Amino acid sequence: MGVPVVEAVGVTKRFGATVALREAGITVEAGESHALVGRNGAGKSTLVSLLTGLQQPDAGSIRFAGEPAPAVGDTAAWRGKVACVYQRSTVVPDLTVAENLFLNRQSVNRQSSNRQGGSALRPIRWRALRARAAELLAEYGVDVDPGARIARLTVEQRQFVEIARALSFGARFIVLDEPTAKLDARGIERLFAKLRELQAQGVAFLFISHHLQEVYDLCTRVTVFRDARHILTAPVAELGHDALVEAMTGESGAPAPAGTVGMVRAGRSDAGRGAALLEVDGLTLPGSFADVSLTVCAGEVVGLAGATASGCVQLGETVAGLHRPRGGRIAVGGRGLRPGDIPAALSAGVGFVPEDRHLQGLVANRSVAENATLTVTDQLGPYGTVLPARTRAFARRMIDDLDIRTPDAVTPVAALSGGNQQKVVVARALATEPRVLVAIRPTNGVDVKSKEFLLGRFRRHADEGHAALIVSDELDDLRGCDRVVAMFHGRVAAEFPAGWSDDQVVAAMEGLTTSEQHETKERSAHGGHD
Amino acid sequence: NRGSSTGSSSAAAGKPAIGIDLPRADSDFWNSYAQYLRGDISSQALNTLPISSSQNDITKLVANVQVFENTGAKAIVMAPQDTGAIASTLDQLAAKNIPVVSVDTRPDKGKVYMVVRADNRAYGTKACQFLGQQLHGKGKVAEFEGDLTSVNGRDRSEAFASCMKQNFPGIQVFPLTTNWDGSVASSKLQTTLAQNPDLNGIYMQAGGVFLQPTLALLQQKGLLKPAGTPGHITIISNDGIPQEFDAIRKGQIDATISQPADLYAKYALFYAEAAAAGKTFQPGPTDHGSTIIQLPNGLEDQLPAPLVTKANVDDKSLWGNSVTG
Amino acid sequence: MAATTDAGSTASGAAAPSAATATAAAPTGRRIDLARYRDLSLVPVLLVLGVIGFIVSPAFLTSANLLGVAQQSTELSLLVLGEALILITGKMDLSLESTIGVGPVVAMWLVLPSHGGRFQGLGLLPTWTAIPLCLLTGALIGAVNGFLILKLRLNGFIVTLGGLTMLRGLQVALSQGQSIVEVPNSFLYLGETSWLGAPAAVWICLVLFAVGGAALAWLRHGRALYAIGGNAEAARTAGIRVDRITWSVLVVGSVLAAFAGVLYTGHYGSISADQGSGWIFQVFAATVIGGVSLNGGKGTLFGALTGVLTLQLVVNVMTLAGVPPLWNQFLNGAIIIVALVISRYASGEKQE
Amino acid sequence: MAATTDAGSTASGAAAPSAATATAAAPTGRRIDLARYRDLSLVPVLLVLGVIGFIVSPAFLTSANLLGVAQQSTELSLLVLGEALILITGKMDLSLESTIGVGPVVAMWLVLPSHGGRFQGLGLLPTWTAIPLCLLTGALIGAVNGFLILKLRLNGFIVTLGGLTMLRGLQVALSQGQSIVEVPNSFLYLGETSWLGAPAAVWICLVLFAVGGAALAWLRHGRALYAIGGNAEAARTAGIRVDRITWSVLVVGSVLAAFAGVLYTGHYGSISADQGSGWIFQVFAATVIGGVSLNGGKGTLFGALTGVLTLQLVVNVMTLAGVPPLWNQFLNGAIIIVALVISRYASGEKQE
Ligand SMILES: Nc1ncnc2c1ncn2[C@@H]1O[C@H](COP(=O)(O)OP(=O)(O)OP(=O)(O)O)[C@@H](O)[C@H]1O
Ligand SMILES: Nc1ncnc2c1ncn2[C@@H]1O[C@H](COP(=O)(O)OP(=O)(O)OP(=O)(O)O)[C@@H](O)[C@H]1O
Ligand SMILES: [Mg+2]
Ligand SMILES: [Mg+2]
Repeated sequence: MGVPVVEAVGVTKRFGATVALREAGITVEAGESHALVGRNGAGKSTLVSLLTGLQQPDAGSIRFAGEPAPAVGDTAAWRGKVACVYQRSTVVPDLTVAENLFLNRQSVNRQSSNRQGGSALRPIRWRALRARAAELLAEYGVDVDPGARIARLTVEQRQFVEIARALSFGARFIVLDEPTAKLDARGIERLFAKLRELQAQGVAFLFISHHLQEVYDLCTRVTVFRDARHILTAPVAELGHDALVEAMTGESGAPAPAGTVGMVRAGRSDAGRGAALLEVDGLTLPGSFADVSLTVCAGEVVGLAGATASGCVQLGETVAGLHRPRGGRIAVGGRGLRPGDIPAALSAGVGFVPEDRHLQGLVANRSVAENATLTVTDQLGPYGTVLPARTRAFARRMIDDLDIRTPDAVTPVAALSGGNQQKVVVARALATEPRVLVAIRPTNGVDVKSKEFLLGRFRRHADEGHAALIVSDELDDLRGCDRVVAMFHGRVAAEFPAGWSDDQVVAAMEGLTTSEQHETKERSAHGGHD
Repeated sequence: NRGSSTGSSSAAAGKPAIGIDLPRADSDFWNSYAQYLRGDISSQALNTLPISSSQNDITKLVANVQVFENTGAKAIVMAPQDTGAIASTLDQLAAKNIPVVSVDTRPDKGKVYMVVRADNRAYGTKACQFLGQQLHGKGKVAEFEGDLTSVNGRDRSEAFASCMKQNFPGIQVFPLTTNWDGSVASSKLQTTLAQNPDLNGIYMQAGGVFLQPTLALLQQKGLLKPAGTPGHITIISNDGIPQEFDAIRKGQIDATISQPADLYAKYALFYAEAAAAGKTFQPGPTDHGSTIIQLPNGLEDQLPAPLVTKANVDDKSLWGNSVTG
Repeated sequence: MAATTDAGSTASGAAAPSAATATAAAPTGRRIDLARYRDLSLVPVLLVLGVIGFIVSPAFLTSANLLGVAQQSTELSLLVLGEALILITGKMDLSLESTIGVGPVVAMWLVLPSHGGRFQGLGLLPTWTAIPLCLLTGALIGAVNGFLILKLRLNGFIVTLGGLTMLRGLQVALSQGQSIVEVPNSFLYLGETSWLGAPAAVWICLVLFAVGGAALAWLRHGRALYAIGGNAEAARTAGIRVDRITWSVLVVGSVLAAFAGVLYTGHYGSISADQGSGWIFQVFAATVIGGVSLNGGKGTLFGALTGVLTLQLVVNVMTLAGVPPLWNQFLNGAIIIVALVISRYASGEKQE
Repeated sequence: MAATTDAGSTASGAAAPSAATATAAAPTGRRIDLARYRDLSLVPVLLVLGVIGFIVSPAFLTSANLLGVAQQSTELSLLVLGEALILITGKMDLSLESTIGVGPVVAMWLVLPSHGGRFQGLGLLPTWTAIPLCLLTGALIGAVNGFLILKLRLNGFIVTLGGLTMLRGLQVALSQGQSIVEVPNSFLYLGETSWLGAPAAVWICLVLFAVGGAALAWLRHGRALYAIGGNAEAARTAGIRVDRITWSVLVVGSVLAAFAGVLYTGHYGSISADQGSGWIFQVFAATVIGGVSLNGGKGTLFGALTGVLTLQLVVNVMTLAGVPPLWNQFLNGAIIIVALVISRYASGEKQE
């Protein structure tokens, strides 16, 4: 195979007391597409920051094509060797799409468009830049005005801008850290098509994802990290799903893989349903959804499926009081909710897991305990006081309950890995013991085991006589639901009782109400392998 | 610069300690005052505590005074630029029998042993009279006021305004507030000149701040004609710093009122010594050509503030002609 | 921003927690997390200043001197208290520096008789209402600031900068630029009296700081300030009434500033027309070197208080040391920078 | 700060394109992105002021008056130019207000003879080096600020606040608190001369703003400022040398301030000891009402320039209108707030 494009040997990285990587290593051969998997906090993103020159390893060495890596800080040299789609957003929100795509190489002309920089004095030709940006975006089927500010784009469009930018450097080695987490099915399809095209040209990838199916679809070899260590590297074909999960978790006889999460719901039937806890009646939010009605009963977990533009996220947010609807009614336990009033929704018993944990879910510099108890500060002491002892006790309970991996309850939540941060947001929502839990993409960025765990937790919450509404476009999230309501373009398109097939739901989400569609194969494969 | 605090030589050891606070370090006038103080302290071998500066901030002044109190001052010389907010401090010092000499400003309330100052109202009136006579009672005059919250500025403005109204109703006055800032004065004068190209006179309440910016502006506008030539703008300034005298000699400005920095320093120390020694004074004329008047809260020695024109600008007795450095 | 702490990490490395095993997390608890003590980072600075003061002059460690420093700190510290609350909530209010002056002036204007004294008021209300009126003026100013910032969504920094100029102008206009000396005794009392051998103002400040600190630490609405300052949107989705609380904080800050005006008036015996002028820089300096972040969500009142004391002690020690007036300001600035450096290394944390 | 969603913004959110449905993307293109025009938001304010000025006095629209306003704006506008660059990069520098004074004083101290004049320099260097020395002093100050902020990771606001005090103190100490009147002619020339009927300083400022604006609009390194201010981490990953560029910007800002000091000296004929004192508020006001964000990454030099002109025109119109001195400051503040409101509604954008 020749020299590997990148080789990290014995790298160690510490953050204070936390060892994020301990003598770990990875080797990516030229032209190979290599998967890196591991549970939340296993050290994947840390490895990425070392491989792309953002941080310096405490020990160990990194070589590109046999040569030592450039000095940290010489970013230009790094960009020539490796491009990266980072897990956290690296766009500048107030600049245009075109400029973000060609940041720091705006004035380079087409012939040498791969390189960094260019003459510092060559003026930028904006029209040409926009044209090039439009071309580049067209390759990914993303239709946005290159002159629009990034801040006005959807999360998914932003992600495509990041992907397009990384891939356009022309590097021979590209790192993608959970690139699919923010994409919907079609987006993933387009991304994979593009990646395969580049792969055919001999570009090597390091691909990180918590969707193991994607690993099987795209990659040839896989490396597993666990507890900051390298566990194994093997050809994908030789490693079955169970073996892979076992390597990640370190638990043999790994139970329920992703596809069988639904098993948790063993033996439920309509007979178990109680009174209607959440009633949505003719709800309308202009521009998002119109005349939506929906009921969730006690003991029930209902899935709300829909693509980005379906309005299902806004529906969930409206129930939680984030938006004031134009018409219609929301009732919890029979009592009408004051529209657009979050505290009212909260006190009526609505718990809410917001879509974007960084933006809406977490106060990054405050402790895990404080974040987890943010919604229940009225229960932590008499007369409006918040007693530290009770806060800590409460937080410890949530930490145990949700299996949050954190050094301790007073650690700032920013120091947790992405998946564990997500669990803190879930903890915050469950803390109020809500009668109705509204969770938007609750397993965003969470590893397989934790995903299973969280979904099981929602089920348990319902079993305790509450109701849960899970808004998601990931079939894995919906598999455990008693019912799935699919939305398309702001309307309820269909409703499926338990036992639905992937094809049906995907078709409904894409606005195809007939179920004989074949083109949806890809999506269903993505969701429900095994 | 050092050495301000080293007046306490062996000769000074037995003398009562005097605490001195300077109101600010960034103005020409007060720096001259500080220089005279230092000169007098060393020539008379006085015992002074380290000299402090309150940077035009009354709270710093009070803090500094408190330090004087705690380090054994027998008399205090200060120049409170805020004449109201010093009241309770004066009461406090009076309770401890520490006499206070206030330089340049007259505290509104609270006991003072002696106020050493020239009469700021007289400045305004003198300036008004000078301009009125030069302009023969008609024309347009711009007036650079200081900060509206400064007593001295206010006294000058009020006296100037009432004198103008009474004696020279034919003169139109444009009062311009400047916060004692030369660039603000310059820009407002520029605007006033655009509106009234026929401006005849300027009264600036502080030469140290306004002189150079004004001259620079007039120069640029071609309006800096020597006194006596047609189109000359009659200018009277206030302070008596050497630069003003130079300008008078060159005919750029016509007059200034010499605010006697040397006498301020000399008599501030004189009265502080006398106070520490327990002497008392009575209202009435003094031996140095001034008058002591009775105030509700103490005495005030009103030092003479001569009008300086081309005629007497070379008078050696004017402090502006003898300033060192 | 990234809180990298490296001291001792090697030693603890072996026992370091693994992300996958919860029990392994324990060692972190034992290590001293310096970042948590950023509120104490000025304590070494204060100690250094104390030692210098002691060396420089025997008068430094007398109770008269130290109580003097404490009393001189009172008015500034109330502004700092208000500003710290506002900054923690993620806002800014520059107009506090004018509120300290305009509050008392408005009160006097309403209660003092329209003839007789040098200052002519309206004489609308009885004299005893002076303090309530002053506080009310403060509340009104805070409410207007809140309206402009929260309802009209104007930039807080600039709105309150405009407010600063306008209110100072209002004060000059109402008082005609003069100090108001004939202030009713009720208004002077708090600022000039002593309780138990220390100025009443010092006690009052201590109580207010303690109350504020306790509220931030143990009250629901107090804790909400950190959440709002840290991430307002996350606070909102957690059911915190962000706008309402922010508005209250702005009002409280202005009321504190107006109250500082009451103490100031009693302390210095009159209401001067430029009362508080130029203080806002000091307020920010004290608050920020005390560990409160300009970006919101961080800091404590205790830290802010050490900030005030640091600034005041610097002035006190410099006066005692007899620094030549010409070098006074230079040293003052230099010491602030040195204090920053000490506190940065004492807390081990980068300041953002 | 808080991105509160109401019905209106949701509507646009939902109408926003989804990548999945290509056709839905169109609306973004068609809707007018008002935020792009925030730099023009003061233009209506300037027009209103112009009309008022025209009504108030016939002298307003004379070239003498307008050129006067332009000239009075020069020094402030250079500070604003520097501060705008620094703010766009996401930093702050308060010490510019002292640099404008200390730069010239240091230069004079080095070139003026040690005896003869009232001000005693060292006379180390020939007179013609005065301007280069002044600029060099500025560069040095910027470099030190950069060191403290970028290497020691101190908080920029407070470091430069300390720097402001220290440098002002240095100026007072070096100049012994006096104005320096005997300034070499080479140093005065630029500030006092006229080219083509307008003050040279006005031309110089226009050129500098044009050069700066062009660099920000069309040069890679200029665009890097927006990237750094908007998201420093993203800029770093894009290969921009964040620290190096930020440092350069701090140096450029201070050099501009020192150069403003040269113009100031020529304009006002001497170096006064409190040159520039208190200007930093004006600098921030002008920059921010001109549309530059205090949080970095937003704004243009053109906007900042309109900010300066607005502030200066307000003073000009008030002087022409003969506003009573007592109400001057009040009106000034009130007008700033009104201008903010107008520009907020003209740009249609919330100010954060
Ligand atoms: N800057 C940092 N400071 C402190 N701890 C950190 C830092 N960065 C990472 N860590 C810690 O290092 C460990 C590894 O984190 P990393 O982000 O690499 O995990 P990951 O494998 O990418 O997880 P995820 O799947 O959730 O994204 C975690 O325990 C995390 O808390
Ligand atoms: N200020 C910080 N202090 C400690 N650790 C940090 C800090 N900032 C980032 N990290 C670490 O960097 C890693 C990556 O951060 P990031 O926020 O991208 O988490 P993420 O999962 O994994 O985010 P997302 O999946 O939502 O994009 C995390 O493991 C986190 O622990
Ligand atoms: Mg990660
Ligand atoms: Mg993650």
